[in-house]
Formats: sequence, structure tokens, C-alpha cells
Amino acid sequence: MLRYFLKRLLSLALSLVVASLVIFLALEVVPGDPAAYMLGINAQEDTLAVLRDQLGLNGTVVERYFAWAGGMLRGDFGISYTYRTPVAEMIGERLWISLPLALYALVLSTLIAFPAGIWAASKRGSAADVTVMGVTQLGVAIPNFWFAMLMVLVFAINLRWFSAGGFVGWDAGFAAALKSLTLPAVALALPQASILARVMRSSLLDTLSEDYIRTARAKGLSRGQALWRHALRNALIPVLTIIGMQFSFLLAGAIIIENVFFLPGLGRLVFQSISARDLIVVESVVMLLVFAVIVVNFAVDMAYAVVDPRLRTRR
Amino acid sequence: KSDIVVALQLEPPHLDPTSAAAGAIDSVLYSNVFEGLTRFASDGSVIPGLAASWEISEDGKTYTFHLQDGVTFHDGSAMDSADVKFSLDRARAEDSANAQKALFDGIESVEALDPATVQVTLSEPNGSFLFNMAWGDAVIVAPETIADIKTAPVGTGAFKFSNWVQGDKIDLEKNADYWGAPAKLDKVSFKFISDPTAAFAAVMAEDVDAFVGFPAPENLPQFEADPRFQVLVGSTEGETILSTNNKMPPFDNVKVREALAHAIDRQAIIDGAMFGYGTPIGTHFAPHNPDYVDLTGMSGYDSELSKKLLAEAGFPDGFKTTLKLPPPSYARRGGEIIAAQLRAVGIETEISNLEWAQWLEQVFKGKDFGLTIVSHTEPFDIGIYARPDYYFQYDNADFQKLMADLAVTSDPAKRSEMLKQAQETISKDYVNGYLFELAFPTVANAKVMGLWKDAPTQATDLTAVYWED
Amino acid sequence: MKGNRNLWLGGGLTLIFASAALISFLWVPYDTTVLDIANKIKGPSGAHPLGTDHFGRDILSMIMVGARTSIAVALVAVGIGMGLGVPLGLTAAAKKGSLLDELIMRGNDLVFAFPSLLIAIMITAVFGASALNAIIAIGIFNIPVFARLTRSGALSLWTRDYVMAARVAGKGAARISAEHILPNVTNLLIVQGTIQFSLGILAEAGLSYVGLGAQPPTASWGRMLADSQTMISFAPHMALFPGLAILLTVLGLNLMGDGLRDMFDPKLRRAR
Amino acid sequence: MSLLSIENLSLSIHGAPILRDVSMQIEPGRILGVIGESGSGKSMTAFAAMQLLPDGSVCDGRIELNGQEVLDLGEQDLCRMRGRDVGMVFQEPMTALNPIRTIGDQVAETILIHEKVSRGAAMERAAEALRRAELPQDRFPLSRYPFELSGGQRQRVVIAMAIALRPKLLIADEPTTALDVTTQAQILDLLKRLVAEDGMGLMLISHDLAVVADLADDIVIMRKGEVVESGPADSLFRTMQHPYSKALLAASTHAPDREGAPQDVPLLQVQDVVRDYTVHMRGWWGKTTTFQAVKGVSFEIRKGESLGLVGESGCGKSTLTRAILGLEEVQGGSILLDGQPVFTGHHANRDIRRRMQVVFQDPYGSFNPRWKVGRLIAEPYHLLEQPPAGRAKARAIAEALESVGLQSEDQHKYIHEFSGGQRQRIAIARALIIKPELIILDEAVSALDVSVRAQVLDLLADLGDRFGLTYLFISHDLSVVRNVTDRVLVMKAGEIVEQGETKAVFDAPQHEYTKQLIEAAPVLPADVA
Ligand SMILES: Nc1ncnc2c1ncn2[C@@H]1O[C@H](COP(=O)(O)OP(=O)(O)OP(=O)(O)O)[C@@H](O)[C@H]1O
Ligand SMILES: Nc1ncnc2c1ncn2[C@@H]1O[C@H](COP(=O)(O)OP(=O)(O)OP(=O)(O)O)[C@@H](O)[C@H]1O
Ligand SMILES: [Mg+2]
Ligand SMILES: [Mg+2]
Repeated sequence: MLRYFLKRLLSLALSLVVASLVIFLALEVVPGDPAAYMLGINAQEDTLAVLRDQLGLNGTVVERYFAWAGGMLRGDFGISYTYRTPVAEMIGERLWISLPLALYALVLSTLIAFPAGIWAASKRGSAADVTVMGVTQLGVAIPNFWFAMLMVLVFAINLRWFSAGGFVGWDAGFAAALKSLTLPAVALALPQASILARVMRSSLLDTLSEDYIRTARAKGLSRGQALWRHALRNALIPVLTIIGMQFSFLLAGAIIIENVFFLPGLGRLVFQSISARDLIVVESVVMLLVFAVIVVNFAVDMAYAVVDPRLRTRR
Repeated sequence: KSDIVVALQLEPPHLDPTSAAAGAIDSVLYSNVFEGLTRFASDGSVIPGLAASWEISEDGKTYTFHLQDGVTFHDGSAMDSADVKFSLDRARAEDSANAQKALFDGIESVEALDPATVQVTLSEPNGSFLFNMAWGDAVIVAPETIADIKTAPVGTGAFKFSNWVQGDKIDLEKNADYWGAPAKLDKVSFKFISDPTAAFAAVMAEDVDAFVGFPAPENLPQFEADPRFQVLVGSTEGETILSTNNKMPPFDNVKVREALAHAIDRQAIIDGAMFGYGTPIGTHFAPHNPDYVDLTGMSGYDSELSKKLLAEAGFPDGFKTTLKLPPPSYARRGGEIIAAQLRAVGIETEISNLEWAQWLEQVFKGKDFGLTIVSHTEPFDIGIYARPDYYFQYDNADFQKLMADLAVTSDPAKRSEMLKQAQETISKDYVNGYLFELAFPTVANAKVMGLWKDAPTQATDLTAVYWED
Repeated sequence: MKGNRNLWLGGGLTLIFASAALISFLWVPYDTTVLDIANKIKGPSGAHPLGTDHFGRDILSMIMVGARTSIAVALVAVGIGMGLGVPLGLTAAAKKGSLLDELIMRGNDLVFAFPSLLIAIMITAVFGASALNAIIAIGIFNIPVFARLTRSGALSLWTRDYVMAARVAGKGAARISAEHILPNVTNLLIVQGTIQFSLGILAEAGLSYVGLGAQPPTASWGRMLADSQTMISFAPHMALFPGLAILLTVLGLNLMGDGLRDMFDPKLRRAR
Repeated sequence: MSLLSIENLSLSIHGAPILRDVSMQIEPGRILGVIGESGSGKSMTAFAAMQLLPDGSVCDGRIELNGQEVLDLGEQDLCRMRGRDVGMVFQEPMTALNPIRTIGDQVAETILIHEKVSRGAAMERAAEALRRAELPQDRFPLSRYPFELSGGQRQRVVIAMAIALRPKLLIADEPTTALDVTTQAQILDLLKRLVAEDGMGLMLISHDLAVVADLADDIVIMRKGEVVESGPADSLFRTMQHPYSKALLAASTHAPDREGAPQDVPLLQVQDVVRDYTVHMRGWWGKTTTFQAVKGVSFEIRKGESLGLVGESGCGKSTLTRAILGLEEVQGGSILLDGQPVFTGHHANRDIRRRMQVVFQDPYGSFNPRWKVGRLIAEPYHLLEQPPAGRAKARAIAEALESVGLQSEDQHKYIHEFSGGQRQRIAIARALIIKPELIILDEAVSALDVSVRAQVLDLLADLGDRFGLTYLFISHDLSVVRNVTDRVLVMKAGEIVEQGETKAVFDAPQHEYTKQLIEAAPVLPADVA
């Protein structure tokens, strides 16, 4: 177990180093001068030069990489070119929206997908199964921004149950904050829930056809008992993988949704920063997202070991 | 009700109006938080600001400003001539990051004669000096608070800055010690909603009380039909033009440019891209300006004429060029329409949609474009045609001389005459395709009073706004 | 039975849109490059069965031409993913446990770790928005999908006796991969291909929606949706029809994928 | 009164008839053996008794268990019956247990499902059941996971599970097929003992006549969903009537005739061969350990000889095959074919390699399902510098097919269009096509039904005579090896522990392990065979 853990940890660290290199180099080639963007149409050359110096845009690539990567290790993500505030602070603030949103969507999709998937699998071939499968097919096929648009039209403009967007802030109370995240979370959760329900179902069906289910039935367990006691935990492994992968989609895939609902989250920050050539923010956010994905997948791997004892000693 | 939520499309990158081009900074802070010696009134005229009055010397080179009494910054310190000198000197300094440094070009010296009097000496007379001083880039700041201006701006306005949730909103609150007529609202929130759909939804769901510079003209009729809302469609200083690279063949041929002008159906563009909002223009001048000449007749829509001109210029089968479009919808939609119209006379355009950063890089700095569409929102900016290195690269010695003369002319009648001549010159040279003057739509709750209708500068002056019962 | 139903339904839907795309090369009801501002935003009528858009173009014609873009982008992106991913997966499987295998698989993980939409936005920001760049961006993220799938499929095949028989016949790893492994993972690849194809269509729509996909005057479903979104409250047909086109095509492809999976092998493990 | 009485049972699945008029009885304390070829309906009969049939099954007839009519019971009553009155043991010990729950847990579950007892008490009894299944607590605590046990041990857990509540009837469906002979013998002994101790009825399903003959009191022979013959074991073999039963018996004991005698010239010489596997135990940056699969093996095969190689699963037989074929380099020793090394300078020696071919166990898995038979059997041509092409190739393919008793037209078919026996013929045709001298048969008949196996063995003997072939015959099935080989090697854990004339080794084994092996191998009663 410890060896397995250490091995995974090392490959995690290596991945992060490679990722940081890739991100930094990729953004080095982005054309566009943040200083020019900030000063606009009538700026003069010398003004630009002054600003570029202030921003630390002069210096070799290697120097700048180590300055950036080294800073990040110390938790110092640098200063935003446009906002002129520490990037770490900005990200920290945005995370208070993006992270709860992603978690909210994840919880929603899990709450929908698990029962739906289990129900469909246990009633394989029935009308219930066909319905769940049909709905999830639609859920996967609907572009989520389109769905979000429709939801705003119905729930915010016509029914006025929710506000059309924006975030009231955590100061407004937990319930109010959650309410203002509900429509975006549903928009994010729908396709994820559909995928998850489908994976849950097919994984359960796979495990239900395993020999040990027959063994369990021969012991006198009913179909339902066999499903809950024996199939479910075994079926969880592919489901966990998907949940791990979804987390990254939820963090980053929120870009469009955050735009539709004008939420000041990470997605919108990075989208704006790309157009403003605020590369240091882009680099840091991408790095953070990659870090999050890698760590989440690491956690998922570790979760496998909890679910599946074989992984604790093998490898 | 004494608070208001005002939505804007763009969020300021920071809060120092004197060191960035971003109009969004002025949209929030101009006149609300920061004031200059002079200021724009809602109709665009220049009126006294922190300078209660002034004298201009005979030769037009020396301006003596008498400052208002009892003006204090939001931190409690008094605003005096030293602050004015600091502000102007800072803006024109060698290492200044002021985006409109040209405004201060003619200043030779700034002298604080006494705490309430400032004397500015110009190297040569400048008819637009008072106008220049009204810009957001020329507001008066205090040396004590300059270090934190980008995040915690301290000005003299009727509102003071209270809070900024980046990416979301900026809050202002009433300045109880304001020297002039106090603001009627206690609290103001600026919310930033860039997506047009989100903007529509936010107004419809009454999440915001007003949207200044509403980005989707197609939605305005709906708001107009809804008694909950009022729609103010004002004028702007934004001449929306089909900028043409005058140095790039075949656009270096005036015949080609003329053909271009006749190929364009302005009304179709205004209808199609702006849903009818916008005033056709035939030259680079704001139609609401008293000196404006209607020259749209010179470039009337006539595709047959256009084809003929192309043939005469040696392009009977048309040619191919690029059309580079910045993000605003007037450019994106207008671009599609223009591309279709040009195709009808044989000109094929390859459209590329650019972000502002790319547009600045490729078009504005790199001059790597055939055509582009952009709205020039700076007030009174016909002077750009006198700059041969400006991105559309119009080089006409006569015009340059005209502008040089204009700068030193202060007789209003003469100035008016010269301005008309300037408008005609560029129109006759078909420098760019002149499309329309951008409309400035504001959608607000029907009970909100005192909002500016027009946008003589990028400002959301809320000092006079109040709620009707 | 059910597999066939999926296959027929999905195949039918896909066929409708594929043939719409093909027909559009020869004939469309109206030329989509000609604008008719006077006739803008008209609801469905005899002359325009699906109405007109904000430039007065015929929406039916736009959807037909847009199908071309969506299908082309998704198809090429899947092609890139397969073209690079399959050889990588075959190599990794052939050299299982070697450093090369490790490198390929870790590389895949790394690509997976990058938020795909974000990278697509960055690519288009760097090289400019265009259908081609959208293809590349979508294609890159297809590579690890196919590499992983191919590797796992190939690994189980490498333990088969017929691979051993080929080795007894003196064949090398490359030849075995090409002659024995590849043909036997094609089922897997086809099924995953249809799924990635549908994801590609969705991704293209998403990119076009934020203005980074195909550029005008090329018609694209995503851009039609983006154009229509502010008008949805008074011209719902402008958003409805392209939205349905995306939905039905993606649905069709997914159903077809399911159907093919059932047809090839009911016990085939879902690969992701 | 019988414990289980099945009368005129018919079964169809989705309309397809599976069983027809099946009848059988089991008395308490007696063992009923059910034999028959693969697909004859043995398992379905068992499942019907438990009512664990696949979806879409329709039963007709009577199944009376312990006085209750099973077909009339509701699902709840069935659940109460399963596990308490009837226990069941399945064929595949590797997959019959839930991999992520401890064995104690899984055994105790049987008890918890049926009786209101505390978890602790159930665990106590689970330990007891495991002990009866010869898994003592000191070596196999309840907290073990299935993956920590060997196949035989897992099968014991399944048995413990089935007997935890001392059911009146135990159904064992091919309980030993996946196990090697020694383990098989232990499991069968265990079952026998449990029947004797508890007076339980046992239904033992197998396709192996010898296994059943060894154990059963009564025997039922099935074929294509029907019972063709039944009766008490001791008399059935002598009195059986049905031609199928007779054929089955004949095939089980079939010994093909070989005429040609081996020449006294060595063809293959294997000397002190060592094969190490590098095992990546500690990740790719850490240390690796080596595992010696073959530990200094030496032997010879003479021209025209048929040499057997027997030993338990995992003892290194296949590894040795790969080394001989030059597919893998060995770490020590030498392998010479006709005096020339099969491996020279890190590369297989093509000249040598084309003189050997191999036939594998799995008649389906050894063919690429997407190739036509013609292309499949021509694959070894890759070894030749100038393989025949065009007409010559077509003729060679036709010849190869005909020599194994197939038609030349068959080359245009796909492999799935053939039966198991035909597929194995095609595998042999593929091995023959380049006219090798040595053919290695790695478990080549293990997957075949007895009757098909007999045909293939005859074919091999015939071809051996016609083409003067030399065979290395690898199997864990001692009875086959005994019938077809001249000499035999016994391998254990990578070493050859005994070798000699087949008859001598089998009649008078010297090594302890050989003795065990022969002891364990089930054989038909001498008077029958
Ligand atoms: N789930 C199923 N659906 C339809 N037919 C089935 C199903 N399972 C088995 N059969 C068929 O039922 C018949 C009897 O199968 P059964 O498993 O009882 O054979 P068996 O005698 O146990 O063979 P083996 O020795 O291979 O285990 C076979 O023809 C098989 O194809
Ligand atoms: N590639 C490998 N890496 C590590 N160990 C291996 C490898 N291949 C085989 N082994 C090990 O070598 C030993 C011998 O394996 P081999 O396949 O030769 O056994 P076998 O006698 O043919 O068994 P069976 O009867 O099951 O086919 C086994 O313990 C096996 O686990
Ligand atoms: Mg069976
Ligand atoms: Mg083997």
C-alpha cells in the first residue's frame, strides 16, 4: 500500500512538473502584448516600455519560468498584469464560487445518477430502464449552454423562481448562496448525471452477470440483496473513474456556464485573462486546474484501494 | 429606495483612470468618484468642474484656473493647487503610463500660484485644452493616496469607493462631505455582465435596476413594450467605420475606395446589425455636433456604380482581401453583412474574428489588414486623419496642414468652417467606409430618474440619479 | 432486438443529417451567403419552412450547410485522434511494461489532466479562431482516448493464442500489431469513434458558441445558436432548430454507437 | 422418498428448447453423477433445481425437493430454500467469490440470510464451516480476501459456503474442472467425506467420466438436453445400451495406434535450460526481482518419437515451449535442433525455427477471427525465404486441409463456421503447412470433448506416421499422455523430476511427486477400461 502510494505520488509530482513546463512554454508563444492591451489605442512606445518593465515582461524565458514555478511552490502566483493584484488572492476569491459550484453539480449529478442507474439496471429491459436510458441519451446530447439558456428563460424570466445569474455571495447566507448557484449547477450536472447514470447501469449489469452474483443467489439472497451487497461496490470502480474525470470537467467546463450566468468564477477569470493577455493569471489558473485534476485522480486511485482490497497489496 | 444596481458590460481592469485606456474605468468612476478641472455635461458640453472659473491669456497660451472652495478628497484631506499640479505633472511625466498622454502634450508648465489658483502654460495655443482637461484621464488625484489608486481610489466626487468583488461588482457609497450638490443615492453597485444574453436575462429578471450601454439592440423593442422598463437611446461619440488600409493595394487607389463606399448599404447594416439603432454618417464626425455636415449622399448605396468603378480601377472581377473584426457585435454582425454586400460587387473578404488583444496587435499596431470595422468612441477625434502612421494610414498633406491650423485657431466661426472642410476632405477621399454613429442604449427600471441619455464620454454619472416613488 | 432498434434509429438520424450535408453541396433552398435584411427574423412559413434568421437567411439552408461544418470538423478531429492515438496505443501494448509504454501512458494522462475546453480556447486564442484550429484543439483531446482504448483492447489480444501463432510464424511486433491486433480492435474503435464523433460535434458547437469555431460566412450550428441566443425570447425558432439539429445528430450518433456495440458484442466493456 | 426428484423436466429459453423430459432422483447420503458433453444441459438441470435459470426460461414438468414442489414456490420461498436446503458449488473458483469481501464475511452471509443470529455467532459458524472444508483458522483466518487464496482454496471456501447450514442436498457443477489433478483429488475427497458425515445428497456434474465413476453411486448420462442412460454406477458401465454412452466410454479410454517406431537419432536437445522472468514488483524505478520459471531442464527428443510432458499448472511447461520455439531467449543452457541452436546472437534462428511448429490449447482463440482459413493456415509461410505464391500456395493450402480431413473449399470460410474439433484440425493443418519435423502440442486436446479428442488424437497418430513427425505432447491430463506418448517427462516447479518410458513411469513411478500425480488422476475402473 505504502509503495503503491509513493509510486503514485512520484508520478504525480513528475506530471505536475511536465504540466508546468508545457503550460509555460505554450503561453510563451501566445502573440499579443499585455501592456499594449492595457494601454490601448493611443499608447506611446515609451509608455509601453515602462509598463512592460513594471510587469516583469523583460527577461529570458528560463529566468521567467523559474521565477514563476519557484513562486508557485511558495504559494506566490505573481501579480496579475491587468488587475495588479496578487494572482493567488484573485484565484482564492474565485474559488469560493467555482469550487462550491463544482461540488454542488457533482453532488447533484451523483444524487440523480446513482438511483437512476441502479434502478435501470435492476429493472433491465423494463419500461423504467428504457425511460432512464432515453432520458440520459438526451441528457448527453443536449449542449449544456443551450439547456442553460432554456432554463434561464423558463425559471428566471418567466417563472422568476431564481435570479437569472450572478452570485449573491456567501455573506447573504448559505441558503441564498446555494439558491443562486442552483441553475448553473443543474446545467452543469445534467450531462454529467446522464453519463454517470449510464456508466452506473452498464457497470452494474456487468457485475450482475459475474459468477459471484450467482454464488450469492445460490446462498439464498434475493436479486435485490445480491445487487446491494455484492454488485454495487464492485460496480463502483468505473463509476469512481468517471466521477474523478468529471470533476475536472466541472471545474473547467464551467467556463461557458459561468458566462451564461455571469458568475465571477475561475472560468470567467481565465476567459477574460486570455483575451486580456493576462498570461500570468492564465498560467496559474490552468496550472491549478491541472493540479486539481491530477490530485483528484490520485484521490480516486486511492479510493480504489479502499473499495478493492486487491489493490492494497498488489503492484 | 436609495440604492441602485447598475450593470455595465465591461469590468475595469483596475481603478486608476489616469493609467489605462480602458473606458470601463471611466464608466464607473468618472464624475462619481473622480473629477477634473473641467467636466463633460450630459449633452457633451464642457463645464466647470473642480475649477470654478478660469481666465485665458490673450495669446491663448496661459490658463489660470480658480479652484472650487472647500473641496476635500474622500480621505478627508483638502484638494488644493498642489494636487492639481501633481496630477498634471504626473500625467505628462517621462515615465507616465497615461494612455492619453497626447492630451497633455502642449503643456509647458504647471504652477500653483496659491492654494486656490493654478496656472497652466502651453507651448502654443490649443483650442481644445479645456476639452482635454475634461477627459477622465485628466482627473485630479492626491499624491498621498496615489500608491493604492488601482484598488482603493480616492477622489473628490459625490461618491466614494467602498468595495470591489473582482469579476462581479464594484460598490460606491455616498460622500457626505461633497462640495457640490450631494448625491441622491446612498449606495451604488456596478455589476459587470459581459454576455448579451445574460444582460437581457438580468434586466428581465430585475436583477439589476439599470443597464448602461445595453449590448443587444435586438432586445430593446421588448423592453420598450414592457411598462416595467424605460429605454433611453442616446448618442455617442462612436463613429463606426469600415476602416480601410489606405497604403495596401488595391486600397491605395481612391477609385477602389470609392467603389467600396458605394457597395455598402448603410441602412441594411444599421437594420441588420443594430436593429435600427444608429445614425448613418458620411464622414468621421458625430451627427449631434453643431458643425456636422451630412455627407452620406457622397457614398450612397449603388452596386452598379461600384462595379463600374472597380472595373475602371482595373478590377472588373473584383479582388480578395481580409476583414478583421474585433469582438463587439456591431463589428461581428456588421462584418458579416458587409462581407455579403462586398461579395455582391465581386470583392471577396476573408473574415477573421479577433479578440481585442489580437486586433490591437495585428490591425492597430501591425497594420496587417485590408478592412476592419471599429467604432472610434473618443470624442472629437477627426485629428487622427492627420496622423499618417495611424493604422488606416491616410497620408494627405493638405489635411495635415488643416489640422495644424485648426489647433491654433480659436475663432469659433473659423473653426467651424475648417471642421466642415476637414469632414468633406476625408469623405471625398473615401478614406474609410463611414457607416453609422453608434447608439447608446440604456435600459432601466421605469422609476429610475436622472440617468444620462447620451454618452459624450464613457461615463455613468449617477450624481443626479434618484428613484421616483 | 434492442440493439438493432438503437442502430436503426441512430443510423437513420445520422443519415438524415449526413445526407442534408451532402445535398447542400448540390442544392440548398436559398443561398446562405446572400443576406436579405428586409426579411429578417420571420417565423416558419411556406417559403421558409424553418423561418429566417436575423440576416434574413433561410434557416433550413443554414442548417443544411451547417451540417457540413459540424460533420467535417468532428470527422477530421476524430481522424486526428485515431490517426495518432491508435498507433500510440498499439505501440504501448506491443511494448507493454517498457519505458516507452510508460511514457505514452503518462503522456495520455497528462493530456487528460488539461481542461480540454480551456486548452481549445487557448489554442484558438494563439492561432486565431477558425474551423481548422477548432479541429486541432478537439483532435488533440481525442488522441489519448483512442490511445487508451487501443492499448487496453490490444493488451487482451496480445495474450491470445493466435498472436502466439503469428510469433511462431516469425512475425515481429509491428507486423502482428498491424495484421492481428488492429483488425480485432476495430469494433472497439468504431464504437468509440461514433461517440467521439458526437462529442466532437458538441465541442464544435461549444467553441463556435463562444466565437472560436468556424468563422463567417461558413455556417455552423454552434454559431447559429450563439447568434440566436439574445433573440430567443422573441424569435425562439432561431435557437430551436439549430439546437435540435445538434441534439438529434448527437443523439443519433450515440444511439448508433450503442447499437453497434450491441451488434459487435453485447458483452463489450464500455471504454472511456 | 427421494431428496430430489426431477420428473419429465423440459426447459426452453426464449423459445429454444434446452432440456427435454429429463428425470433423475437423488437419495440422502448418495452421490448422483451427471455426465455428458459440453452443452448437453447438465448445468441447466442443476439451475432448474435451484430455479436460478436465465431470463426467458420456461420450465415444465416436476421438480420435487424435500417434498416441496419447487416449480410452485414463490420467489421468497425459493430464497428461503436456496442455501438452507440446497447448497451449490460452481465450476470456476476464480470468479465464484466476490473479490472485495473477506471469505469469513461471505461464508457467514449464508447463515445470516437464513437465521436470526448475531454477526459474531455467524462468524463463529463460518469458521467452523471453513474448518470442515479443510481451511483451518490458524492458516486461513476469516479476514482473508479471495485473491489471497489459490484456486483450490477458493473452491473450498465456496464449498464451506454451500455446506454452512448443512443442507440436505449439495449440487456441485463441475467443481474441479479448473483445478489441477492433485487439487481436484483433494476436493473430491472432501465432497465424499461431507456426504458421508452429513448424510447429504450430492449431485456431481462433470464431463469427465473418470471423475464421476470414481465417486458416484448413481450415474445419469445426458446428451443434447436428454437423459440417454441412467442407473447405479457399478452396473451401468457394464450394462449400458445407448450407443452414445458406449461411444463416450470408448472415447474416454481411446488409445490411438501408432506404427512407426522412433529412430535412435536425437532431433531436439535441451540442456540445462534456465528461464528467468524479471518481475517488476516495486515500480519502474525500484528494484526488480527475478522469478525462475524453468530451472535447468535437460532432455532429448528422438526423431519420430512422441514425448509427453506432464505437470501441474504453472510448473513451466508453456515457458519451456516458448524457449524451444525460439520466441524467448533463455538465460542459461542450450537448445539444439538437429545440432543447431535455435537462438543465435539474441535472434531466433529462422532456419531452425521453420522446422518446428506448435498447436495450442484453445481451438478458437488460436485463430484471428477476421481471417479466412486459407490465410490463417498459410501464416507460417512467413518463415520461409521464398514462400510459394499463387497456384502453388493454393495447392499447398488445399493439401494441408485435406491431410487433416477437411475440404479444400473450407479455406474460404471463417473460423467461427467450424466446430471445435474442426478448428483444432485447422490448427494442425497450419502447423503442417511448412512441413516441420517437430510439432509441439501445448495442451492441444485439453479443451476438446472426449469424443472429439479421440478423433484428433487418431489424426495426430496418423499424420505422425505419414510424415514422420516428432511430437512434444504437453498436457496435464495424465490419461491422454499415457495413451499417446512413447516417453514422458514429469515436471514440477520448473524442474524435471522424472523421465522415462511412459509405461514404466506410469506403472512404477519413482519420484514422490509422480506418485502423487498418478494417485490423484482419476481413472475409470480397471474392469471398464
Ligand atoms: N443464458 C442462456 N440462454 C440461452 N441458452 C443458453 C443459456 N445458457 C446456456 N444455454 C444453452 O443451454 C444448453 C445447455 O447448456 P448447459 O450450460 O446446461 O450445458 P452443460 O452441459 O453444463 O455444458 P458445459 O459442460 O459446457 O458446462 C446449451 O446448448 C447452451 O447453449
Ligand atoms: N511473462 C511472465 N512474467 C513473469 N512470470 C511469468 C511469465 N510467464 C509465465 N510466468 C510464470 O512462469 C511460471 C510458468 O508458467 P507457464 O505458463 O510456463 O506454466 P504452464 O506449466 O504452462 O502452466 P499451464 O498448465 O497453466 O499452462 C508460472 O508461475 C507463471 O506465473
Ligand atoms: Mg455447465
Ligand atoms: Mg501452459
